[in-house]
Amino acid sequence: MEIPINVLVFYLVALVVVGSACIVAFSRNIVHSAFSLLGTFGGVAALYVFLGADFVAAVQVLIYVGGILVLILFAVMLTHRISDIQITNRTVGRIPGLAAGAVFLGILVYAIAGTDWAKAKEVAFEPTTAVIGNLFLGDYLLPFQIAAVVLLVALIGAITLSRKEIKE
Amino acid sequence: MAEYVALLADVGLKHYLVVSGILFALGIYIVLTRRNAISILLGVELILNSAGLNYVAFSHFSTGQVDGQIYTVFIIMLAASEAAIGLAIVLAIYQLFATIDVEATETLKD
Amino acid sequence: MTEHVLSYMVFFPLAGMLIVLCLPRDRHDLIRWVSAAATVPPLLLGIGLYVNFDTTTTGMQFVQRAAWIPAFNIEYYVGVDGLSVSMVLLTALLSFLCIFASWNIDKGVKGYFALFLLLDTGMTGVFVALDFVLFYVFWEVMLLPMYFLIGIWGGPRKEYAAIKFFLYTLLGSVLMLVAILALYFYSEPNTFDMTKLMDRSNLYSTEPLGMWPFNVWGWGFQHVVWMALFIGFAIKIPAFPFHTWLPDAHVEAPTAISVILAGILLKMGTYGILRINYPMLPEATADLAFWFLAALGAWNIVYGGLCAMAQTDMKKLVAYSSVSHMGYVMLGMAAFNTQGINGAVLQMFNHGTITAMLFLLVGVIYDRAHHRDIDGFGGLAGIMPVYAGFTALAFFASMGLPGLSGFVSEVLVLLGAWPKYHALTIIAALGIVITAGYMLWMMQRVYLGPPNEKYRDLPEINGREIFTLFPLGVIVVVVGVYPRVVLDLLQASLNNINQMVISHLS
Amino acid sequence: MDHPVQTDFLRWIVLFPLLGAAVNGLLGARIQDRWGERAVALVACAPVSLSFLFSLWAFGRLLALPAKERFLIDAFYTWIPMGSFSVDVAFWVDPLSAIMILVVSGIGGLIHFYSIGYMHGDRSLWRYFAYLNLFTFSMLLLVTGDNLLLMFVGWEGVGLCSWALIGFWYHDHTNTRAGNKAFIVNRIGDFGFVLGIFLLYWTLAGQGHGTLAFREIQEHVGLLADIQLWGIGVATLVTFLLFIGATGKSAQIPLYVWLPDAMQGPTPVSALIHAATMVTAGVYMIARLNELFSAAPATLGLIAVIGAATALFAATIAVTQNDIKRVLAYSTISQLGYMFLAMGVAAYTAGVFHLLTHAFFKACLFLGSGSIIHAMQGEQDMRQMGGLRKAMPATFWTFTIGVLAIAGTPFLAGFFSKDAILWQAWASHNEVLWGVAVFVAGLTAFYMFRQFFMVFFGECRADHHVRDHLHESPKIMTWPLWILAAGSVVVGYIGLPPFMGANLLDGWLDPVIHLPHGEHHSVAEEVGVMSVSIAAAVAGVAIAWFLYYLRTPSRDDSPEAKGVAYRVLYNKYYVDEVYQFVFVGGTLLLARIGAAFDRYIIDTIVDGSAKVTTIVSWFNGLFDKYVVDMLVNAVANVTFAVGNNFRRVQTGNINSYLYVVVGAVVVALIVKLRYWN
Repeated sequence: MEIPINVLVFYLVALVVVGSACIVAFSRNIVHSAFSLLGTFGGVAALYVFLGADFVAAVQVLIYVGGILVLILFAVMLTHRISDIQITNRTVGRIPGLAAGAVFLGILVYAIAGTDWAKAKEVAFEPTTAVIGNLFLGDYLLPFQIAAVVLLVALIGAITLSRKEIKE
Repeated sequence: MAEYVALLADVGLKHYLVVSGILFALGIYIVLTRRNAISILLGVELILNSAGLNYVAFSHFSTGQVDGQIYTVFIIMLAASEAAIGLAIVLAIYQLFATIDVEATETLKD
Repeated sequence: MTEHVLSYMVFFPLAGMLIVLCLPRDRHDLIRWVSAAATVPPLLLGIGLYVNFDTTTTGMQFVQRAAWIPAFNIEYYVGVDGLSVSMVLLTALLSFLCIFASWNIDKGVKGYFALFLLLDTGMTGVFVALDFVLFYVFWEVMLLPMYFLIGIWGGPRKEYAAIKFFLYTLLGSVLMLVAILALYFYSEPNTFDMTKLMDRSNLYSTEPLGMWPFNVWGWGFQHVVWMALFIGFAIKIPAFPFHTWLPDAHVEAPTAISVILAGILLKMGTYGILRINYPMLPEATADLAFWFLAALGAWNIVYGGLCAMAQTDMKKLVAYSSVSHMGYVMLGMAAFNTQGINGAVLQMFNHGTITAMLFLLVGVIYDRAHHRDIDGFGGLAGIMPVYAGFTALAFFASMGLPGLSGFVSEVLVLLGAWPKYHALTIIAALGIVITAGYMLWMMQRVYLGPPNEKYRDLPEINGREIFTLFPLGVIVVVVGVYPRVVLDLLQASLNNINQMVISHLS
Repeated sequence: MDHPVQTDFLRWIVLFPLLGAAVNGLLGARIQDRWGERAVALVACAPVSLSFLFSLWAFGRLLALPAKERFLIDAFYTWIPMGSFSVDVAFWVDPLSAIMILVVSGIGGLIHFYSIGYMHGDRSLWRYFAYLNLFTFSMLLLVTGDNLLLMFVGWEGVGLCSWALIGFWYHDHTNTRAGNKAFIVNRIGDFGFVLGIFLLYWTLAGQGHGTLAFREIQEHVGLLADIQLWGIGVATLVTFLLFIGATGKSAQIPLYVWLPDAMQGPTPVSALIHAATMVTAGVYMIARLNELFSAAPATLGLIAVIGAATALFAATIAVTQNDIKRVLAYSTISQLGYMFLAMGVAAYTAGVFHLLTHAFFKACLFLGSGSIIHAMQGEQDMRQMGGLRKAMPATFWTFTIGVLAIAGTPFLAGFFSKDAILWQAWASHNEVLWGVAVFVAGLTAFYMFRQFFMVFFGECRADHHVRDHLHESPKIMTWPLWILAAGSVVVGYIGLPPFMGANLLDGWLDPVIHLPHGEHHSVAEEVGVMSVSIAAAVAGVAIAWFLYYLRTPSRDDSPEAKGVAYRVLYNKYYVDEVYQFVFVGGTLLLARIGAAFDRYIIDTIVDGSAKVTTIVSWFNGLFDKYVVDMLVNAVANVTFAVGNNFRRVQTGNINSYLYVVVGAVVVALIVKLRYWN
C-alpha cells in the first residue's frame, strides 16, 4: 500500500509538535522546556500551512517564535541565576495531574471520534492574506481596533509592572 | 488492519483535532503541576496554540471560510499580550519575593 | 405621595449610598452622618406607613407598578400587606439604629457605610417586591454587600465565615431561582407577578412524578418546587441542618452586621415561605408542613437551645439562640390556625428586636474588653449597672418572660401548635426550660459573681449605645404589654394566607 | 356568678407596686444617692400600703354584697385578641382572692417595713425594694388575674423576682447559683403549666367554649367529662399538668430542691417569697380551679400522696439541719405538703386556711430568724447560737409564739388549720395519709423545738466578739414581728372545727369553693382524732426537750460523727447530687453532643461538599497525607484537612483553581456527550 507523501509529512510534523510539547511538559529544566516550545510553535505553524492558512502560519512564526518565545527566554534568564538553572522547574502532584490530563484527553478524543463533524463543500487552497486583510478592515474592523488597543494597554502595563519601584 | 491504515492515511479534520487535543492536555498538565510561574505561562501558550489549531482546522475542513483564521490571529494577539503582561508580573514578583514559585506568593490573598 | 412611599423607602438608602461614594474618604464623620440621614426618611415613612395602614383589608396596599421588561412580563411592582409591613418597619428601624451601632468602625469607613446602605435597599426591597424578578434582584443585592461586610470588616476568621455564608446562601439563591423560573414557565400566561400567582393557587400540578425518588414519596411538580424554595429559605432561617453558617457569620461579623443578620436576614427565610410557598403551592405546603416545618421547627428549638448551652463565645450563644427562636416561627406557621400563624409572624418581629438588642449588648462589651469569652468576665453588673439592666431586659425577653414581647409570640405559637401536633408542642415547650438554662447561666457567668479585677474600670455604656438600645427596649415592653400594636397589623393578611392552605389540608 | 360587679379600682391594687418598682428600678440609684435610704423606702412602702388599703376597700365592697354574689371584676383591656382566643387583662376579686390580696399586701407590707431595718446600710437598697415591689405586683397579679394566662404572667413574674432576690448579693456565686436553680426548676414546672393551659383551652374550644377565664372554666368543667386524650381523661391530664406547675412553684416532690437553696437571699425575702406568699401560689391555683380538680379524682389522689410524701420527706430532713433558715425552709416545704394533702383530699377550704395561718406564723418565724441573724452578724449556724432569749426578748417572745403555732399547740392558729387538714384526711378515709400527717406533726414539733432550744436556751456558743455585740433589733423590725405573732394567735379562730363554733372561713369561701358533701361524723370521733395529733406534738416536744434542752449541743457538732441515717438526712437524701448528675449533667452532655455534632458532622459535610468542587485537590491531599498516616490520626486529620483544603479554595494557588476548572469541564463534557446527544 502506498502512502502519500503529504500524509507522511503530516505525521512527521505532528510528531514534532507532540514530542516537543512533551518535553515542555516533562522536562525538569525550564530552559529546555522553553526551547522545546520552539518545536511546538514551529510545528503548529507547519500544520497551519497544511491547512491552507498561509497568513496565520506566517503570523505564528513571526509572533510566537520571534516574539513570545524570546520574551519567555528573557524572563527565564532574568529570574534565575544561571548557576541554579537545574532546580527551578519544580513539579508538584504529578500523578493527579497526569490523571487529570489523561482523563481530559480521553474524553476529548472520545468526543472527537464520536462526533459527526460538518464538512465543507470543497476544500480550497488559496492565498488567504488578501481576504483576511479585507475582512480585518471590513467585517472585523471593530475587534481589530480593540485588539490594537489591548496590545497598547498590554504594552504599557508590562512596562509599568516590570520597571523598578521608584523609592519615595 | 487495513481499515486502520486507511483511517490513518486519510488525514482529515479528526487528526488535527487529536493533535490539538494532545497539546491541550499537555498544557493542562503543565498548569496543574508546575509551581514555576513561567512554566505555567508555557502551559498556557500550549493551550492557546491548541485552540488556534482547532480554529484553523475547522475553518479549513468544516466551513471553508477564513473566519477561523481570523480568530486564530486574534488568539495569537491575545497570547502575545498575555505573555507580555504575565512575564511582567513574574518579573515584578521576582523583584518582590526573589522567587517565582506560585506557592510562595500566596500572601496575595491577604 | 402614598403611591410612591415604598419606592422612597427602598431607594432613599441607595441615594444615600451614591452620595457617600462621592464624599472624600477621610471625612469619616461626614460619611457617618450622611448615612444616618439616609436612613431617617425610610424610618419616618415607615411610621407614616404604620399609621395609614388599613388593618381590615387583606390585599396589597401602597401599591406601585410600572412596566420594566415588557418582553417577559417583568414589572417594577411593589406593595405591602400585613405580613410584609411588619418586616418593612423592622428593617427601617434596625437599619437606622445600626448606623449608630457602626459608629466606631474606622477601617474603610466609606466602603462600609456605602455597602451598608446598599444592604438596606436590598432588604427593604425584598420585603416589598411583588414581582419575582424584582424580588430576586433585591435578594441578590442584599447578599453581596453582606458578603463584603463580613469578609472585610469581620473578625479573625472572616474569610472562612464570609465564604461559608456566601456558599450557603448562593446555593439557596440558585435553588430559589430555579424554582422561580419553574413557577414562571408553568403559569399560563407566563407571569412573574406574585399577586397573580397567589390568587390562582391551584396552578401547579400535584400529580406524582414518575421519576425516582419522587414516585416513592408521591411528590408532584408542586412538591419539588416547594422543596427547592424551602431549601433556599431554610438556609436563611436557618433550619437544621443548614444552620452552621450562622454562628460563624455572627461571630466574625461586626456588631451592626450581626444585628442586621439576625434581625432581618433570618426573617427573609420565613417571610419567603409565607409569601411564596403558602399561597402559591398550598397543596404541597399542606403535605410537607409536618416534617419540614413543624418537626424541623421543634427540632430547631431544642437543638439550637442545647447547642447554645455548650457555647463559650457570647455571640455564638446568641447565634444559636436565634436558631432556637426561629424554630418557633416554623412551628407556628405550620399550625395552620390563627394563633399559630400570627404568633409566628409576631415572633419574627419580636425576635428581630430582642436579638438585635442581644447583639448590640454583646457588641458593647466586645468594644470594651475585645473578647467575648463567657468565662472571661464576671460581676459586670456591679461595674456597668445600666448596661446590666438593659442586658437583663433583653435576656428575659428572649426567655419569654411574661410582660415582655417574646412571651406573647411564644405562647401564641405553642398554643396554636398544640391542637395539631401534641408531641411536637411538648418537645418545643421544653425549649422554655432550655432557654432559661443557657440565658441564666450566661448571665450568671458574665454579669454576676465577684467582679473581675481586670475589668474593674470598664466604662459604663455610653449615650450612643443607649440610643441604639432604648427604642428596642421600649418596643419589647410595649409589645409585651399591649401586643395589639403589632398583632392588629398582621391578622387580616395572615388569616387570608392561612385560609389558602387550610382547604388543602387532609 | 353571672354578674360580677364592674369596678375600676382593682387595677390599682396591682399597679401601685408596679409603679413603685418602676420608680425605684429606673431612678432608685439617684434617689438613694440624693435623698438617702428613707426616700427609697418611702417609694417602696407607700404603694404597698396603698395596695393594702385598696384591698381592704375591695374586701369591704365584697362584704357589702349578698353572700352569693361576692364577685368584683375590673376589665382593663384586651391583651391578646386572636381569633377565637382572646385574653383580657382583667382583675378579679372574689372571696378567695380577697383573702390572698389581703395576705399579700398585708404581710408583704409588714415585710417591706421590716426590710427597712434589716437591709439598712445596703448600697443597692433601691434595687432590693424595686425587686420587692415588683414581686408584690406579680403576686397580686397572680391572685387577681381573671384568667389562667394572666395568672401565668404573675406566676412567672414572681419566679423572676424570686430569682433576682435570691441572687440579690450577686457577688457570691453561691447566691446566683441558687437563684438560677430556683428559676430553672420553676421553669420545669411552668413547662407543665403552659401545656396544661393549652390542653384546657383547646379541649374547651373543641366543645365550643374556648376560654381561659376562671369563672368560665368553672362553669364549663362539665364539658370535659367524657373527653379523652391518649386514653386518659382530659380533666385528669389538665390537672396533672397544672399540678406539675404547682410542684415547681410550691416546692413539692420532685421539684422542691430549689427552696432550701433559696435561703441564700436576704431573710425578709425568704419570709415573704419563700414562706408566706409565692410558694403558696400552687395551693392557691388549685383552690382557684377547685371544680376542675374535683372532676379529676386520679389527680387529686396523686396530689394527696405527693403532699403527704413531701411533708414527711422534708420534715425528716429538717430534723438534722443546723442552718437556722434551712430548718425553716424544710419546714415550709413540709407545711406546703400539708396544704397539698388538703387539696388532694378535696378539702380546699382547709388548705386555704392552712395557707393563711402558715403565712402568719412562718413569716413571723422567718422574720424572727432574720432578727437573730442580724444580731449574730450574719451567722446562721444554730450550733453557734444559744441563750439568746435574754439578749433579744422581743424576738424571743414572738418566735416562741411562732414555734408554738407551727407545732400545733392547741388554740393557736396552726393548731386549727393543721387539725382541719388532719381531720379531712381522716374523714375522707385516707388513714395511711392521715397517719403520715400525724407523724409529721410530731416531727414538726420536734424540729421546731430543737431549733427553739438550740437558739434561745443554754449558753451562748458564739465567740465573744459576736457575744459582746448581741442586741435586740430596732423597732422597725420588731413591730412587724409583734403584728405577725398576734396574727398567729388569732387567725385560727376564723376556721374553728364544727364542734367548737361557726366556721367563718367555710362560709366566706362557700361561693367559690364547692365542697363535696361529706358524711356526718360524731364529735367524739373528731375530738379523738384531734387528741392523737396533740399527743404526737407533745411527744415531739418532749424528745426535743430531752435531746436539746437537757443536753447542750456542742459547738462543733459534726454530722460526720453520727450514724449513717443521720448523714443521709443531713445530706438531704443526696437528692441534689443525684439531680445534679442526672439532669444537669445530662442536659450539658446533650448540649455538648449537639455542639459537637454541628462542628464535626455538619460542618465537615459542608466544608467537604465545598471541597468536592476541588476534587483533585482533595485527591492530592488524600494521597499525600491520609494513605500514609491511615487510621492512627485519621479522625483528627480529616477534620483538620477538611478545613485546610477548604481554605485552599482561595489560596491563590493557580494549580488548585485549574483542577476545579478541569474537573468542571470534564463533567460538562461528560454531561454533554452522555446526555445531550
